[in-house]
Formats: sequence, structure tokens, C-alpha cells
Amino acid sequence: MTEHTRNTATNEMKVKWWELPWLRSFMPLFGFIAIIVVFSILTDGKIIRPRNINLMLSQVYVLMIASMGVFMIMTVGGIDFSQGSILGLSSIIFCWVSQRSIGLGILAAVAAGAAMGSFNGLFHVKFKIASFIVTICTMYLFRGLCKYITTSGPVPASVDVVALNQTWLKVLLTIVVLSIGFFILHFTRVGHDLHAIGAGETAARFSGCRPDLTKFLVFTASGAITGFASFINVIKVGSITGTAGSQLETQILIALVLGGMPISGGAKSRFSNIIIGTLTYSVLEKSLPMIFPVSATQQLVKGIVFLIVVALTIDRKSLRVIK
Amino acid sequence: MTPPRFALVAYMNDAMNRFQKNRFFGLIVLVAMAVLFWAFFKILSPSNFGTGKLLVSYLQTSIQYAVGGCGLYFIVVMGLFDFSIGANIVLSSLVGVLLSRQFGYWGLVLGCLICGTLIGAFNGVLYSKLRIPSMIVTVGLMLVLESVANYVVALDTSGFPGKLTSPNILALNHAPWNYIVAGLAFLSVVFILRYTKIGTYCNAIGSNEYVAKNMGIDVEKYKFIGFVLLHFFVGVMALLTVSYGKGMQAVTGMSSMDRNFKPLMGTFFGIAFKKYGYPVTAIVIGEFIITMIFNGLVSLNVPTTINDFVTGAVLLIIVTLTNRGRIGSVVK
Amino acid sequence: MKKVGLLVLCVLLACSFVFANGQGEKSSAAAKKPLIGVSIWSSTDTLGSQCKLILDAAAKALDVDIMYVDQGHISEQVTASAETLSAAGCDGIIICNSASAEMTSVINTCTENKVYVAQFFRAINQKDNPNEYALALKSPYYVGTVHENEIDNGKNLVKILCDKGARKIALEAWEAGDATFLLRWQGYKAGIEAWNKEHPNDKAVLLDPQYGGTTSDTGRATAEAIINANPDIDALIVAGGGGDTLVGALAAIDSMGLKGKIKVVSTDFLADLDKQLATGGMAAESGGHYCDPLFAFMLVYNTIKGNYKTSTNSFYEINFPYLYVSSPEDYAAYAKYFVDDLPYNADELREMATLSVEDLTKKAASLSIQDVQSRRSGK
Amino acid sequence: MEEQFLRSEQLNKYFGITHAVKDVSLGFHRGQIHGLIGENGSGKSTFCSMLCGIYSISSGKFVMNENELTVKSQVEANRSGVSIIVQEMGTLSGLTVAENIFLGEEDRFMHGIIKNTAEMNKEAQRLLDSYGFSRIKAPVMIDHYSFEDRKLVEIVKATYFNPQVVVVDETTTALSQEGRKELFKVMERIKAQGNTVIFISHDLSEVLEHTDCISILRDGELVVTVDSKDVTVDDLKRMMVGRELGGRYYRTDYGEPVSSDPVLIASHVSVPGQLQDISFTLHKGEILGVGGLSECGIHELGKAVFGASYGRTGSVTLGNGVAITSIPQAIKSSIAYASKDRDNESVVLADTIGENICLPSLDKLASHHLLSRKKMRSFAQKHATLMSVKMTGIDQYVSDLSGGNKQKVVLARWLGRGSDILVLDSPTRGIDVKVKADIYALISDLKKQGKSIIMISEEIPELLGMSDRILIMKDGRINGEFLRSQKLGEEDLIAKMV
Repeated sequence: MTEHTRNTATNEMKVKWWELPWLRSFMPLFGFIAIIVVFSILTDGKIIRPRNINLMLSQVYVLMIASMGVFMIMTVGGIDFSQGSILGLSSIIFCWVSQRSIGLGILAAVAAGAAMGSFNGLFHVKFKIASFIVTICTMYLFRGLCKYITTSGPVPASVDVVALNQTWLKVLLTIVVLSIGFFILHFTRVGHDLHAIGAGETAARFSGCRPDLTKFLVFTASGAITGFASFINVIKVGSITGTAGSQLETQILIALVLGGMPISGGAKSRFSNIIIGTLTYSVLEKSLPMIFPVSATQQLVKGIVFLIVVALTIDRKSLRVIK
Repeated sequence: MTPPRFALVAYMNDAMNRFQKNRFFGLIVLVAMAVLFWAFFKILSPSNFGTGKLLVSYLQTSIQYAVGGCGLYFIVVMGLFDFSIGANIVLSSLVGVLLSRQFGYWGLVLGCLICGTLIGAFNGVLYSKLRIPSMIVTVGLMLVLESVANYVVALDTSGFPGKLTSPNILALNHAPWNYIVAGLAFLSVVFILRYTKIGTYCNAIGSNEYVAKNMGIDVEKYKFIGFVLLHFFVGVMALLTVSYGKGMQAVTGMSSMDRNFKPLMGTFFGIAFKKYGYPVTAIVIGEFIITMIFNGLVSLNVPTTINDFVTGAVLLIIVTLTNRGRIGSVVK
Repeated sequence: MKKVGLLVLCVLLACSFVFANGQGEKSSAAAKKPLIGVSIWSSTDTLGSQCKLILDAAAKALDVDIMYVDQGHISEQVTASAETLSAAGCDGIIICNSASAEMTSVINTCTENKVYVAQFFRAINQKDNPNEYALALKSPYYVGTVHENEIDNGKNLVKILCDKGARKIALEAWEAGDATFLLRWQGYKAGIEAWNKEHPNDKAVLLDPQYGGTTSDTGRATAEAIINANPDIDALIVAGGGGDTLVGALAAIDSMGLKGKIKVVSTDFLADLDKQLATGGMAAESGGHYCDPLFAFMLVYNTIKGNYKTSTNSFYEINFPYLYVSSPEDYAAYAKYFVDDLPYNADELREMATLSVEDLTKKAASLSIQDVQSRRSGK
Repeated sequence: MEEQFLRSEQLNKYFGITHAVKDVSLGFHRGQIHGLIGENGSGKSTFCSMLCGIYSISSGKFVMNENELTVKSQVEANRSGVSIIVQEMGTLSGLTVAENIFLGEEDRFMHGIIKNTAEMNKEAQRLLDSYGFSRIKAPVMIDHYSFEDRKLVEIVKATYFNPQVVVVDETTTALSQEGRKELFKVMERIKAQGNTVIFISHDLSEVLEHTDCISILRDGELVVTVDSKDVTVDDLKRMMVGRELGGRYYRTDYGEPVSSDPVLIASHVSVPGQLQDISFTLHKGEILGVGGLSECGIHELGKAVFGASYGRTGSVTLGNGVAITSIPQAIKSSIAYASKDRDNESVVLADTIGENICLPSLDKLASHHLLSRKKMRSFAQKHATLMSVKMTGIDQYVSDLSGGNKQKVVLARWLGRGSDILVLDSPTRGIDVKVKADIYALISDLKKQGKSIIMISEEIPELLGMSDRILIMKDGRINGEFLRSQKLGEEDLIAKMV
């Protein structure tokens, strides 16, 4: 059978000009630029008006930070649907603790996120359940807690929190988190381990990586990162209702895919996927209402644009079996 | 080197090894679980939980999700997934409601089923033609279908957008008709899995796509068929759901996603008990258990907000006990 | 192969663009017309679509551009919607937020971008959210709020129920922790207390709420669960949720053959309410509040026009009345003026736009079936 | 004797540069069990895979009943009356036994779209009973049966439609005694029906006992076809070997003393179902050959030493007494491992050459846990060129390389790591002569540098040519030990293997 798999694999390797690797890696960027251009024209320049940049980006921070965690998970070939619930729950934790001290609050939120992430990791790694299944279960689990806690009303954060809702702060934090991530992924062995595990877990194991441990840590880290994102979420929203963070997981998935992230993970996943993807997503998100007054139309266009961009930019070579 | 497991898990393990050849083992486990949960809540609130009459009403609630779960089984068993079923439920039932205004039952039933099936075919085509992973392509389609539903409901000129109003087409929202429809659906799933190639091939593809190809199975074709079947049964689910709730509203902003997961839970049961040979039974009982938990919580006067938590936990435990990879196997 | 698929997609996209320009041509010539943004939980469900109707009518009458963003009452999306609308260059925004704390971010956004904002269906409670309240006072861009007196509404409904003989009342809400629901809940509880004070030897009880979501099937499932768990209830309050929850709850009672045995009250008008009232499916109903956003719209519109002045130490507050319907006749009248037709026609809307705040407030307070009747019959 | 109803004519098969089957013209008679023997890599499996449409034919053809046999897939082969029982697992879990037996052949139970499952199960059960496997129940999920029973199901699947030719490829190694008996019964039956069995096995006595005639392959060439009754096991062994050792690229030195200080001691190593109580010592500068048949545990031995086996008992310690328990630690203790399953266990296929070379050495390349791209690239570049890997650049993906070059990448990474103990499992498997020579040269070179090597191989000449000492394994145990000497011949080793 192995012989067969190799044959089929090689048959797929007819290199067409648009399959050239260097071109491939730029595809998402082109997609991004194309979208910017098209929508600037359609909105007669509204979206690139300097006054608006700030507004255009307002949503991106939480998404971008959280995406970084999921990026790591997807690089090792997993997937995480519990992100939204994690954000919601750790936001609540933050709100509680922030009453005492904001600093502590952040720590608590990160810790809570990490705990939830490691919970995912534990079940995925120890019991060898597909991450897809585990995280859908935990999505419910954490969301349930969220709703239960907020039954008697939204959980308010300390009053001074909202004062922190400054663009410069959010930008700064995002940059800090991203650069830490970038640094770790590029200048320590972590990044290489992730790529290797995603590209071939067994081989990676025989080359001295610890797939199980790494995966567990990745889930934990991703949880922690989202926990931190919850801080930015709260300073924006001020209080947390049961629905906080809903659909974040889907937004992240869409964003990363728009950014050119191979769904099967592996060596072809690039850090730039996060940035380009989340930017593209929020540009879409923000500019569609400007063109289409009706929400249904906005969404129709969003869906189709998404499909087109993906169909054009996705790298089919890296997936042998398309699941 | 072997990963440590809970004693319980280990116990389940050799229990399975012992009975594994017993064809009724899986069934026994399922029923045992159902009874367990029933007993649990019964003890906690003897008066207002789990009497025969109530159990029937729990079943009535659960069957619609079970139908969807059965449909989802075709896809999930092949390792694919579909996020657009929620959107499809909304769209199909709206089409059904719209047509029911002219054609009564025929409009409703055919509207839901045909619309559902067509969407399935559409998904299948896009999936195989664009060669994008199903998880991604269906997210896009979910966005599209959701918004289309809004245009459909806009066509509804009567004062009651998306509502089943005339009482003469409500037979499906109570016994016996809802049971009959659901029953037919279940039977046909069993039939397809047992008495056609499709079932065999779906399992084969799920087990090892390359071997399946080598055995001369047209994988692409059967994936497509899988999508069509899935959405046909989603159409049935739409029919039941819209009748059950007497109406359906168009939504935006991915809210239809929530509708994906209730059926999916049943499917997890089905997958978990696949190797005992009766996924459908597993799905039905699974959904029943979930509904029972929900009602149990209410009967304890626990705010239903905790429901998601319990459901998630129970599901996780069951999945953990039933399907785990071998040592050293690669699990994504 | 995949080119075929791509082609399909592109065609679809093209279509949707064309289609969009179909009803989007207003936005093309957005030069002079004022643009008012609506941030609403959903412009498609029962209540939401009615709101959209009246707002579109108003926009048409006053020749204003209007755009909608659905935020599904998800906090971060509520705040984001304000940013989206400001970015889109709206001159004013009317918003229905989910939790008061969100208003901080919303108001700040609007202040930064010099966009007027008014709330509808919602108000910032001075006691519970002093900071938000202060901020609202301070901001020159926070125009004001239009809201119902939810507590009274709650009281009234309970009173109606108790008068009709209900003693054990179950409560089905939509989403946990929703600001409006919490207010209504207070009202229900207050109502029960009031009743028990008056009738110490004939007490009524209110069960804890269960949450049925905003779709009719979940609504029904939850209602059934409630009734199964408490077979002896004689009344059910469906607190709201846009109407579909209520539809489901009624379906449940129907299919359980308890129609008439369990009295149902709610705060969302049903399309087929008359039938329900006639057959005893519903005991009473408050609602008709879909005109609420209209007044918020008027506030913002006039502020943009400069007719209303905003100050840094106050904002306008309009109390919007609920209409109560407890008999088929009431409903027939209601349907005549509120369902088949809009309570205000184009001229009235234009005329309304010229009113002073005081008159507008009066106008709002005076809205009732009779009021519309008189206006119509006057012509 | 009647004419040959199936024959191959000048059959050739190339894998890249490797010439696996050379001009084989071989005929088969009806109603015979035809043995096919030869060392690992002598081309017998390849030959049959071509017959069954698993591999494509490079040149030449099969002729069956006087018309050419052109099959693209196993199903087609079955249709034209050729079937194979393969080495690896051929049954699909998640299907019932019956479904497995009739997979791809459902049509005979279809009435319109309806599949008569009852009939199918009945038929399957009938077949199983007729084979005497009544304990296997047709409607039960295959998952519930042991590897052995699944094998039996496979036998049924391959033979129920009484094909004219059935290939039994090393199936016996997977079976217990009873299993084998069952299999031989089946073979006799097929023969009785006037059809032909092509029987591939390493167990020569088994072959001799059950076949009518035997063809011997060597290095992809047909040596001779003999009648089983005329020969003895020893004759067969002689015919299998009888080749001058490819001295042109093996070591030529003999009798050089090997230092006696141990660098690696394995004592009482066992792995459930794979290894039983293995103990040996590896000395500095020694090349320790480990030989045996594919299934006898030699490959697991490598994993066990590298700390990669699951559930290993016993101990593997370095000369300095450090115990090896996990892969990372093995690597730290400068042990290297090149697996037989190169694509899954050695190289990360879907990653670049550069990454692959650097992966095990990351900790060495890092200066206080920080890596510099430049350093890594130069490192990878250096070792890739040292091993003269044919590549467009170190950013090329490994999946595009040939077997030989992949192996070079593997060696490059470990030499880069500077490992002192190299465990090389089938280092020259599927590699062309040129690269083979390079690798042998490298190995002797490493020996000179004082590195110790465990060379696991299924190719006897390689073992004889390269090793200072040879361990022969059988059924998971060490079954013989030989010191390097010219007198040592292949038959000595084979005698211990089979």
C-alpha cells in the first residue's frame, strides 16, 4: 500500500506556474492586497481613510492574539474549537480578580486559559482522542460554565479597567505578544519541532522531538494566550455576558485560512498567516457593511469572497487526502 | 511507556475485550448508560422526572436531533465534516414553510427534503471540484446559505414570516406523525448502511482511503453521495424541527452554527459504537440521553444554563471510554 | 475541474453585487444625505424585522440613508458594531446593546469619531452602572435613550395573571444575564410580592427562570421541560426573546393538550395573537414596542439636523409605553394599525421629525391603539 | 505434463535506478503449488506484485491462456483470475467480515440498489465454514478478530472465487502453527481444483514439503526451476546463495582486532510480541551486523536500542552506565538511528532538507537556547554537501528526493549530530549500487574514526561483507553469533535464520 500512496502523491506533483513555491507563499498576501484595493474602490476610499484605520483595526487585536495560539495548534496538525469558550470563561475570571487588582487579574486570566488549554491537551494526548472531538466537547463544557456564572447578570470588571481601553495600549500589547511568539517560534527549537511534528509525527519522534509533550504544551500555551487576549477583550467590553467570545473559534479558522494556513498544518505554515489572515478578515468584516446596507447581503458576499480567496490561494499539494 | 489511564477506563477496557465478540455488548452498554442517567435523576427528583409519560416526551424532543445525527454519520465516518447543516436546516425549513402556504403538506415536506438534498449536492460539488478541505468549504457555504435564507424569508408576504400558522399542517409536531417520519428516516439510514454498497464503502473509505481506492471504489463519487445523503436527512431534520417549533427564523452572523452540534453529539455516539455494528441505535439512544440530562436538570430546578456544561462533560467521558487510538498511533 | 467551481463562485458573487446595488443604490449617492446606522441584535427575527420596517419607513420619509449591523447581542460584537458604523461614516447611530457596560466603549468610540448615538430598548441604570451613566451624561455625543419601563411591565403582566387566577407561575427567558430580562424579572418578582401582600392567605409563587434561547424549537423544548418538571403550574411567563421563543412555548402547551389550562403572558407580539387569545392560548400580551427605535431614530436625526442640542451634563430620556392586549378585539384593532399598517404614515413621520423633544416624548407616551385610531379616523 | 498456462516473458522492473527484476521468463502449470524462493530483495515479491497489478511492469509481459495479462489494480487482477494474499494487513476495520470478503464484489448480491445482506452473510459464512474457519462469524465486525483471524479472512477473500492463480506472499510468517495448517489445507484445495498457487516463503522446509516445483530467484534473476522431490533444503540454500560476494564495494580487511571496551550493553531486552530476552554488547569501533528474516524482530531491536519501543523491558546502557530510556536521551547520548521505514520514521517527508538535517542537532546549534537561521543553514549546507546529496538546495522538500538521497540526508543529519553509536536499519534498502558503495565506504570510514555501528540488514552479503560480528535472530531471539572471517558463508547464516 505504501508504494501506492507514494505513487499517487508524486502524480499530484505536476508543477504548474501558479504552483511554484515562492509564488504560493505570496498568494495570501496578494489576496489581502486585492481585497484592500477592491473594497477601497467600492467604498470610495473610506476604508483607507487615516481616520478610519484605527476603527478598521479595532476588532483585530483579540483575534490576532488568539489566532497565534491556534496557529501553533494547527501547525502540529490539530484544531481547536473551544477558543471562544476559553475567551469567555477567562474573561469572567479576569473580571472577578480585576476587582482586587488588574495585574493579578491578567495573571489569573492567563492561568485560567492555560488550565483550560491543558485540559484539552490532556484528553487529546493522553487518551488519543482527535483534537476536533475533544475541543467540540470542551467548547460546550466551558460555554456552559460561562452561561451558568452569568445567569444572574453580566459579570462587571473593575471600573478602572475600561480606562485602559486605549488604542496605543492594545496595539502595544498585540505587538508584544506577537513578537514574543515570533521570537520563540523562530529563534528557539520550538518552531522547528512544531513544523516537524505537523509534517510527520513519527519521523519527528525518531528525530528527538517529543510529540505528545509538545502537543500538550501547545494546547496549554494556546489557552494561556487566549487567556491574555481576554484581558484586551474585557477592557473593550467592560462586562461579560454568557455569550462572550461566541464564534471566536470560527472567526479564527476563517482568518487563518484566509492567511494561507494549510489546514493540515506542517512545514508550510508561516507566521505571516496569522497577520495577513486576521487583517484580511477584519477588513472584510468592517468594509462590507459600508457597501451593503443589509446584513444578509454582507454575509452572502463575505461567504463567497472567502470561498474564492481560499480556492485561489489554498495549497493543495500539501494535502494528499483532502478531508 | 503506556499512557496511564483512569482505573475505570482500564476496567472498561478489559470488559470490552471480554465481551467484544458478543454482538449485543455495545447495546448493553448503551442501555446501561441510559438507565444509569435515568436512575441518577430519578433518585434526585423522584416525583417529576422520568415517568413513562415524561420519557416519551423526552424522546419526542430528541428524535429530530437524532435524524440529523444519522445524516452526519455518513460524512463523519469518512473523516469529513460539514458546518453548513445548521444553515441548511434554516434554509430548507423556510423553503418548506413558504411552499406550505400554497401546497400544504406536500409543499412543506417536499420543500424541506428537496431543498435539503439540493444543498447537499451543491456542497458535494464544491467540495470535490474546488478540492478544499470539507471543514473549510462548508464554513464558507454556511455563511452563504445563512444569508440566502434571509432572502427566502423576505419572500414571505404573509404577516407571519417563517411561521407554520395554519393548524392543518401541524400534524408533524406531535405523535404519531413525528415518530413515523423519524422512524422512517432511521429505518432508511439502517437500510442504506446495511443493505446498500454506500454504507460499506463509506466505512471502507473511513478505514483506509488508499486500500479502498485499490479495491476499485470510486472514492470521490461516494464522498459526494455522502454529502447528498447527509443533507437529505438534514432536510428531514428541518422538517421535524420546523414542525416541532411551529416556525423558523432566518439568522445571520453564524448563529446557525449552534444547530450543528446537537446532532453531532449523537454522531459521536454513533462513531463510538460503530464497531458494534449499530450506529443508528447508538445515535438515537445518545440523543435521548442528552435530552434526558437536560430535562433532569430542569426537574432539579437547576438553571438550564449549566446544561451545556453537563452535556459537554458527559460527551467527553463517553468518547474517552469508547474510542481511543492505539499506543504510538498518530492522532491529529 | 476546480475552475468550474471557481466560475460558479464568481458568477454568484457578481449576482450578489448586482442584487446589492438593487437595494444599495442609496449608498452610492451618500454625499449629502445624513447616514444613520442601526446596531441591532438581529434585523431578521420577529421583533427585529418589525423594527426594520418602521425604521426603513422613517428613513424613506425623511430621505435619510440607513444601514444595519446585526450583532446578536454578543458583547464584543456590540462594541465592534459601533466602530464599524462609525468607520462607515455614519452621522448617527442607534444601538440596542446587551449589557450596559458595553456602552462605555460605544460612547467613547462615538465621541472620538463625532458620531451621535442613542440607545433603544435599553437604558443605563444610574444605580447599577453609575460610571456608564456618568459617562453618558458627560458625552456631548450621547443623545439619549428610548426604553420601556420594564419593571412596571413585569408587574402588570404578573397582576393580570394573578387576577386571572394563576398561583404557580413558571418563567421562561431567552438568554441568561440579558439586561432587559433582568429588569423584567425584577418586575415579575415585585408583582408577586405586591400580590402576596394584598392576599396573604392566597399566595402566588414564581419559579426560577429557565432559558429557552431565541429559536422556537429550543423554546418549545425548554417549555416542555419546565412543564414536565412542574406539572402543577397554572401560568407561564415567556419573558421575550423576539417572539420565536413564545411560538415554541405555545407549541409545547398545545401539543401537551394544556391549552387554556396554562395561562401564558409574554412581551412580544405574536403574528397570530388573535387566534391565540381567542382559543385561550394566550392570557395577555404586552408589546407593540417595535416603534421604540423610531423615537431613538428621531432623536438622533434631529440632533444631526441641529434641532436638538446635546449637552455635557444631560441626555434625553424617552419612556415608551407598552401596549397591552388581552382580548381578540384588542388585537383586531392592534393588527389593523400595527401589523397590516404602520402606526405612523409618511406625513406623520415628517411631522414628528419637526417636534421638540418634549413633544416627541409626549408623542411617544401617547402612542396607543386608540391614539392611532383617532389619527386615522380623523383623516 | 500439460503446457504452461501462465508465463512471464522477459519481465523487467526498475525502481528508479534499482533493477529489481531482470528478464525473468517463468512458466506455471495448472494444478500445482509453485514455490518461489530467494533472499530478501531477490525480486520475488516484486515479481508477484506485478502479476497482481500492484506495481506497473517496466518491460516484458505476462501471458495467461495465450493472451496478454494487463491489469492495473488488484480488482482487475481478481477479475482475470489472479489474486494475492499480501504480507501486510489487507482487511478494513469498521466493516463486517462478510463485507470485507466481498468488498468491491457486492454486485453479485445487488437487486437493483438493494444489497441482500442476509444472503451475503449466509454466503460468507458458507465460505468460512467450507474453509473450516467456522469460528469466524460473517456478520461480526472484523475489529473483533485477532490479526491471525483477519489473515484467515483475507485468505478466504483471496480464494473464494476460485481464481486460476493465487499468490501466497510470506503469509506464513504472520501465522501460528494452526494458522499455517489452515493455509496449507486451502492451498491443497486450490491445487485439487486444478488451479495454481504461487507460494513465497523463507521457511525452506515448509516450501519443500508443500510445493510441486520451486523457482529460485537471485538478485532479480531466475536461477532455476526444480521439482521439489528432487532437491533437499541444503540444495536450495546453495542455489539461493552461490554468488561471489560483491567484494568490489565491501570491506576487504579481515582479522583486525576490535577493541574490547564496550560502548553499549543490552541486557535481557524484551518487547511484547517482538523481542524476547535479547542481550549483547557493542564495542568501540565495531560493526555489529544483525541479520534475520523480515519478521524476526531485527527491526524492533534497532528501535529498542534507540529507546523507541513501546513497553520495552530489560536495560540498554552505555559503556559509562547511562541507561537509555527515551529517544531524546538516546540522541543526547550520541546514539543515532536510521530506520528501515525511511519515509515514515527517518525523514520528515513534508519538510525541507535543511530542517531535516538540523532537527536532531537543534540543541547543539542553539547558543543559550537561541538559534540563528544563518548558523542552521550553513550547518545543513555543510553536511548535505559532505554527503553529496543531489538536491536543488537545502530548501528542497525531502519528499522530492530519491531513496538513496533520502538515506544520505538521514546519515548527514546524524553525522552532523556527531553521534558515536549508529544504529543503521537496512541502510542500503532500495538504493542503487552507486550510493550503496558510498554508504559502505562511509561505514568503514566511521569505523576507522572509532565509531560503533549496529547494522541491521536483511541482505546476507552485506552482513558478511561489512560486519566484525554478526548476530542472527529468529522469532525474536538471538539464534546465532558469528565472528568475521573469510570462511564464513551465507549458508551458515541462512541455516540459523530459517
